[in-house]
Amino acid sequence: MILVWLIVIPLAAGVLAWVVGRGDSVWPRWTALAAMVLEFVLAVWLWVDSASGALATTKLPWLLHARYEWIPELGIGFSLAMDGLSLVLVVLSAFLGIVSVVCSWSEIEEQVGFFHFNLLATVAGIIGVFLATDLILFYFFWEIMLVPMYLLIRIWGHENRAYAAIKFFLFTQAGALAMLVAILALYFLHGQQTGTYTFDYFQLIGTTLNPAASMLIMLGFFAAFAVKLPAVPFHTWLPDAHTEAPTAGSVILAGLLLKTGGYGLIRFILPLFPGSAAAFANAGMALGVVGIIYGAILAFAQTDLKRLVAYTSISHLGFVLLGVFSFNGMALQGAVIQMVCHGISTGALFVLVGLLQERIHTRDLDQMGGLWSTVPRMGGMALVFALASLGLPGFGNFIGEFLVLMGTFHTNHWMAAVAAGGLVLACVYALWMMLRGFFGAATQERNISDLSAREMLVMAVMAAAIFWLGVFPQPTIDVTVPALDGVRKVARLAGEESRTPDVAKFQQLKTGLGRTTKPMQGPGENR
Amino acid sequence: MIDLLWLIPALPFAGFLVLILAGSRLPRIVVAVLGAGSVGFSAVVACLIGIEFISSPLVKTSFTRTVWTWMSFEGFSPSTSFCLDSLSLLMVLVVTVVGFLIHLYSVEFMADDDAYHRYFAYMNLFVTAMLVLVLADNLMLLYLGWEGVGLCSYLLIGFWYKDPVNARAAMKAFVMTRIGDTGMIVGLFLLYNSLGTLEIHELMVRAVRDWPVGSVMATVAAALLLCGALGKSAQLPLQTWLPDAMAGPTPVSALIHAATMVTAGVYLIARTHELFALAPAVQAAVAVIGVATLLVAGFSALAQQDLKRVLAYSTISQIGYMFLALGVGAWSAAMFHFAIHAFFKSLLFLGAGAIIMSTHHEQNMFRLGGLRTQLPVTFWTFLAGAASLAALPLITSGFYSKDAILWYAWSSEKGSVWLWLGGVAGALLTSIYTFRMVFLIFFGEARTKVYKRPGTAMLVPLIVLAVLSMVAGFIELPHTLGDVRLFSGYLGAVLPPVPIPPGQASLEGILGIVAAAVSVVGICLAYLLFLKVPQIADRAASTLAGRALHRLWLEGCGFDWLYQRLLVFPFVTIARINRSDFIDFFYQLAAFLAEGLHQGLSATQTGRTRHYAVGIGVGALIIIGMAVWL
Amino acid sequence: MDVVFYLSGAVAIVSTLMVITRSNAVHALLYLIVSLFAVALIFFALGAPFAAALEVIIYAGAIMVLFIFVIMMLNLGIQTQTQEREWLNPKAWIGPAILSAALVCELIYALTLHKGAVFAAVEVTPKAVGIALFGPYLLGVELASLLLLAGLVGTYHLGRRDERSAAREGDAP
Amino acid sequence: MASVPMEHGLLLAGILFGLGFLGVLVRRNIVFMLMCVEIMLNAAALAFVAAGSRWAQPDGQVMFIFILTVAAAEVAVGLALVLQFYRGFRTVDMDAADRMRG
Repeated sequence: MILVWLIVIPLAAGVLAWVVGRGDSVWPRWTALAAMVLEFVLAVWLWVDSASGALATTKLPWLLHARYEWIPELGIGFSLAMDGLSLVLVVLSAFLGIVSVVCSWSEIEEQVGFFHFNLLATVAGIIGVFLATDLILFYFFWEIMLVPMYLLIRIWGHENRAYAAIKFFLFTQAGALAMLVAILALYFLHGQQTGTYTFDYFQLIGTTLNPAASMLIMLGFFAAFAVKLPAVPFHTWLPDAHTEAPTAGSVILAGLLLKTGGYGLIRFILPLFPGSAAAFANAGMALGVVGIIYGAILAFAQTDLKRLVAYTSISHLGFVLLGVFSFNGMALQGAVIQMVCHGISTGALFVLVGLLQERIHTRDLDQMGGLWSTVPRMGGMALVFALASLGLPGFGNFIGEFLVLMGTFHTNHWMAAVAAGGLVLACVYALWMMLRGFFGAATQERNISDLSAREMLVMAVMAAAIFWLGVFPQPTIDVTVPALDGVRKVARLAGEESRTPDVAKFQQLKTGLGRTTKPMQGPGENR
Repeated sequence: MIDLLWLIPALPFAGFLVLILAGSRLPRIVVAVLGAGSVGFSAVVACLIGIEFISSPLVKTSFTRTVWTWMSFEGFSPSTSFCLDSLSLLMVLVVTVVGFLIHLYSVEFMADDDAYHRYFAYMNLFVTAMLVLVLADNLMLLYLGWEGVGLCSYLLIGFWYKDPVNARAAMKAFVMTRIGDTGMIVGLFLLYNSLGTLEIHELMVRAVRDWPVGSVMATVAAALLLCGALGKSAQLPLQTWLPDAMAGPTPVSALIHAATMVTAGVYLIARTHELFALAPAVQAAVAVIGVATLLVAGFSALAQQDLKRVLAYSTISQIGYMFLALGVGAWSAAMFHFAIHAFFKSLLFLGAGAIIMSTHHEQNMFRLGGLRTQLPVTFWTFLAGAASLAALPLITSGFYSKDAILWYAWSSEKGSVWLWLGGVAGALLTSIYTFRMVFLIFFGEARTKVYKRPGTAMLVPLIVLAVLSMVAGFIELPHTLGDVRLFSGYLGAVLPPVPIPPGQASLEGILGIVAAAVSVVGICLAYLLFLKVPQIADRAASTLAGRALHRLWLEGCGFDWLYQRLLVFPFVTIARINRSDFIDFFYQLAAFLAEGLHQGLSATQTGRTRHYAVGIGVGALIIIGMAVWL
Repeated sequence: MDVVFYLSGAVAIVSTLMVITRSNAVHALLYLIVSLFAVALIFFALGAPFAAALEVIIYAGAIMVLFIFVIMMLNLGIQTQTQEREWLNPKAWIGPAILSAALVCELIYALTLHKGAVFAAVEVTPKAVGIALFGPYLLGVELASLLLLAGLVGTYHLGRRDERSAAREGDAP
Repeated sequence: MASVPMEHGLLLAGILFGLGFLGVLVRRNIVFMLMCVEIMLNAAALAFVAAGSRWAQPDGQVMFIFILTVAAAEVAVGLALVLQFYRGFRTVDMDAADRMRG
């Protein structure tokens, strides 16, 4: 039941904010903030509970499971479940939800109620995506988060918002439709084989597909996730959408919406189609590496600060793609940590850009320069998150990138070596951003205020979070290990299956996904 | 006491936290006390621990203390553990003691700066990171410190950020070292993937057990680690960032870009010397790179006009000597030179800082001169440092450390005459450019006014370091001069002695004399060329070849020029051209086609009923035609 | 009776041609009535007297009267006729003529594919038609009545002058 | 009763239809266009009757009656539209009503 609450709280609060927001702009903010804090407390409480083992169910690694009938005639259920992976991402969602409400406190002044409705509806949709274990429900939430996001960009965005919003919508929708077709194909193939037509994730995991069909269906899913992630060459919606979105929109977009792509890869592609995913692994990894390098080069070339940050997202999420398709436990773990850390670090950078734009009314790097002397606290915070984003050890991003690369190196030396080149490029763009924006002589006399206490609090909390993830990543690792374990088991076996077709054992393992909690052997012993 | 090992890096870190969070609200004196005091305390703790460690049986092995486990899963569990052995103790002592002296110096040097607290915060963070680097017991933690010192170097080079040149120099330094670091991190992946651990001691044991000498894996792994070392230690081909790094405050150059951080590469190779011993090809490369670097940097130093740039090239060159020593397997000689170099080079930088401060930021040597009488303490201490750098025989530490390296370059199994010749040529260059500097600054006629004289806080570190540069060398003397082996004996537990083929021992005396002679000759040449009859030098420099050579050396042998054209320019150009992302072009094309189709189709919507009727008619024509003929 | 068929067929074609070429609406309407009469005759010749009667009464009678009313209400003057002549220049004819000709040729070709057998038309009495109408086609009849009702309401609604257009008309000279 | 091939009846219907169609295409006067539509409807009705008489079945005439109904309704509504059109545009030129142009 608590899972339902996790979705209902933001949604209900959003409606409430809309209602109280008619002609009033203070109450919606407080309503939204209260809801997000409640959500966050709830999620953290679940985390603490899971760490103490209070949530241990018979169906490990699933911590919670809720299933209600929805459309039984078609085998569609309102089925939610939470494991460590979802838990971490839900906590992140609530955290960034709070951040985005706070950071739009003074930025948004029109239609405040409706704005918060859209914001909270997006968050609700995202949390739904992280929890849904029925494919139609998953698709449902996938679409739910799309429309309010579209409105956020369309109504409260910057100069070129109409273009960006429609581009975002078209790209995402195209991917989502491919996924819908794939879901239906999977549904019918499963139904033909077993006689039970269902969209239930746990039942569909056991489907045996012939390689060609499996590959096609997997590509359908992959299309949706690759667009969302975004993988090069499906990334071009992202810079536009990020640049034009309001700050809160960018935070949600970068921090959470992109994570649904990575989450989908781990939750659906690997367990449902391990064989095809293994066959696709090299292509997937190559896409990841290309994304890392290409995103970084483009980030360097930008003159619009927000666009620069947007391209860094492409580079960072290349690591996620690489980690997922390298079929290695360490890399998979790294991908999850990278997702969380990217959410925080890039979210923080977007908040900073937003605050800067509020003050100097431009995002153009050519018109900045020398800002450090004017706004030293802002410069310091920008430096912290620039360093986090270039993967400096001590920050969470380093752990993510390090694990991804280390795991990938085990699978494919060259991919890892080339991807490591992305670290140099990350350094180039991050420092370039600092150089152009904050160092040097002030280009013009500006009379602007430094970060206020409210803004400083947000930034400090985010900095603390990213630092905590870099120095004590163990709690995050512990909670996600059991969840990823099952995925790894299936994934590794699929890699071997291509040589020795031990289908029976494979099937047995697949259906028992996640019931194993035995730690995997390290790549060192696996030589 | 030794259980408080974690306190050594923790103290400066605490200083950093307090200063960065609350520094702007603290009075300057508190900032100074906190900044210098935290490092001073750390130095005291380090000395106490050092005494206890050396007097205990642990000195033959090592002492490890885990603070917390960084992360742990799938058997990969790098922890935040500090490991103390004789090598890391040496580094810790040098870092904290020299670090403290430089902090003390900075209290006065930076007194007028607006961002006083920021300076000390960065400096404390640097000391922390450097200590983590040297104390780390696994390569991942070492990498943390490694990047941490790089970060502080970046922050401090760009400390006076208002000048974009400084900020660019900072970025250049970070990016260039990062290139090396990326090679190193791939090396870490390779090591973990093949040997299953990153814990340094265990790693070396497994490497020796699993890999035969000269095996491909060992070679590749060593080469990758070498990449990191080259970047950090500013060796060929990644040396060009260091001269530009002089944009930072002078004490920063002394601490980071002379004494400690740039020698991290030397430390890394010494730390993993077993691995390098397994890869003779890479080790040979280390020696060759060392020689090449020391020559290139030596020539470049000859032509510089900026005082600090001479010192920067000299640092590169001296680290080249350390690499040469590492390359021939003389591990402890390298570390010996590192320690002595830390003393005399930081002394020289601090002296330079004193000169620069006294003359209102005049760094051009040709506009200085005759300062001997005006700044006597600075002169004598600077002279001590210069003598040590030029390896003035018998009385300076620099002579003993450099002599040891030259001797091993000849006599070691891995050494050769060519390496020795290169080293000797470098020694000649060193003493020429060093005393060129001395003569130009302190002798001749006075060309600038002295505005203020350094105070106690600046002079004390100068004197202490001058004493150290003179006497520290006597703990390790060659056979011919007393045969003291305190230093190499102390490091013997970690770093094995150099295997010397029989029959070479008799040469040691002769080679020592040659080295000494070269040094003296260099000083005399400098006297002749730059003080007595500068016309010779001028005339040589004004010939066509002379001008070209001068230009080449002034530009650091053209590496910057080359990189600018070969790497930076193409990268920036490609990035700029592709700013609007050519992939988006394809989507734009699709959108454009859809738009065109839309335009075309909507043009058929004329709004005229008769035209629609034509459409119906044509449609009927076609459909009936299909029904009839198909 | 064959002669009647072909003769009235020819009359129908000619008078229809006149309809589409006249510039005066009343003339055209009269030719249309002629054409409808001719078609009524053809119906009669084909043995469908009931249809022929309806053609004359409803088409040529009722519907054409509606046209006349409208033409009278519009009260188009002489300039309309000159304008009609301008519009009917040969250039305007070419395209439509080719298209229509192609369509007709195609129809003719399709119809001549099978050599139709000659048959004697048998009269289908109004009684038979009535039985069919209120037998199997009852639903159609009901629908037709609905359609007429809808037409009635629609016409009433459309034909009403609302205030705005009345005002505009009042302003016009 | 006449004894002609059904095809001749249909042929006549086709020609009339084509003429009506030609009229719709050529005329710009909305009243003429309506007349031509009537011609086309009538031609269709003729085709039904011709076919019905070929097999001596009443269905052709039934369809004729339906077409008649449709034509009556269409003319009533259409002429009302003509009046409105004329009020709105002060012309009977159908091409004036091109506000739906794309």
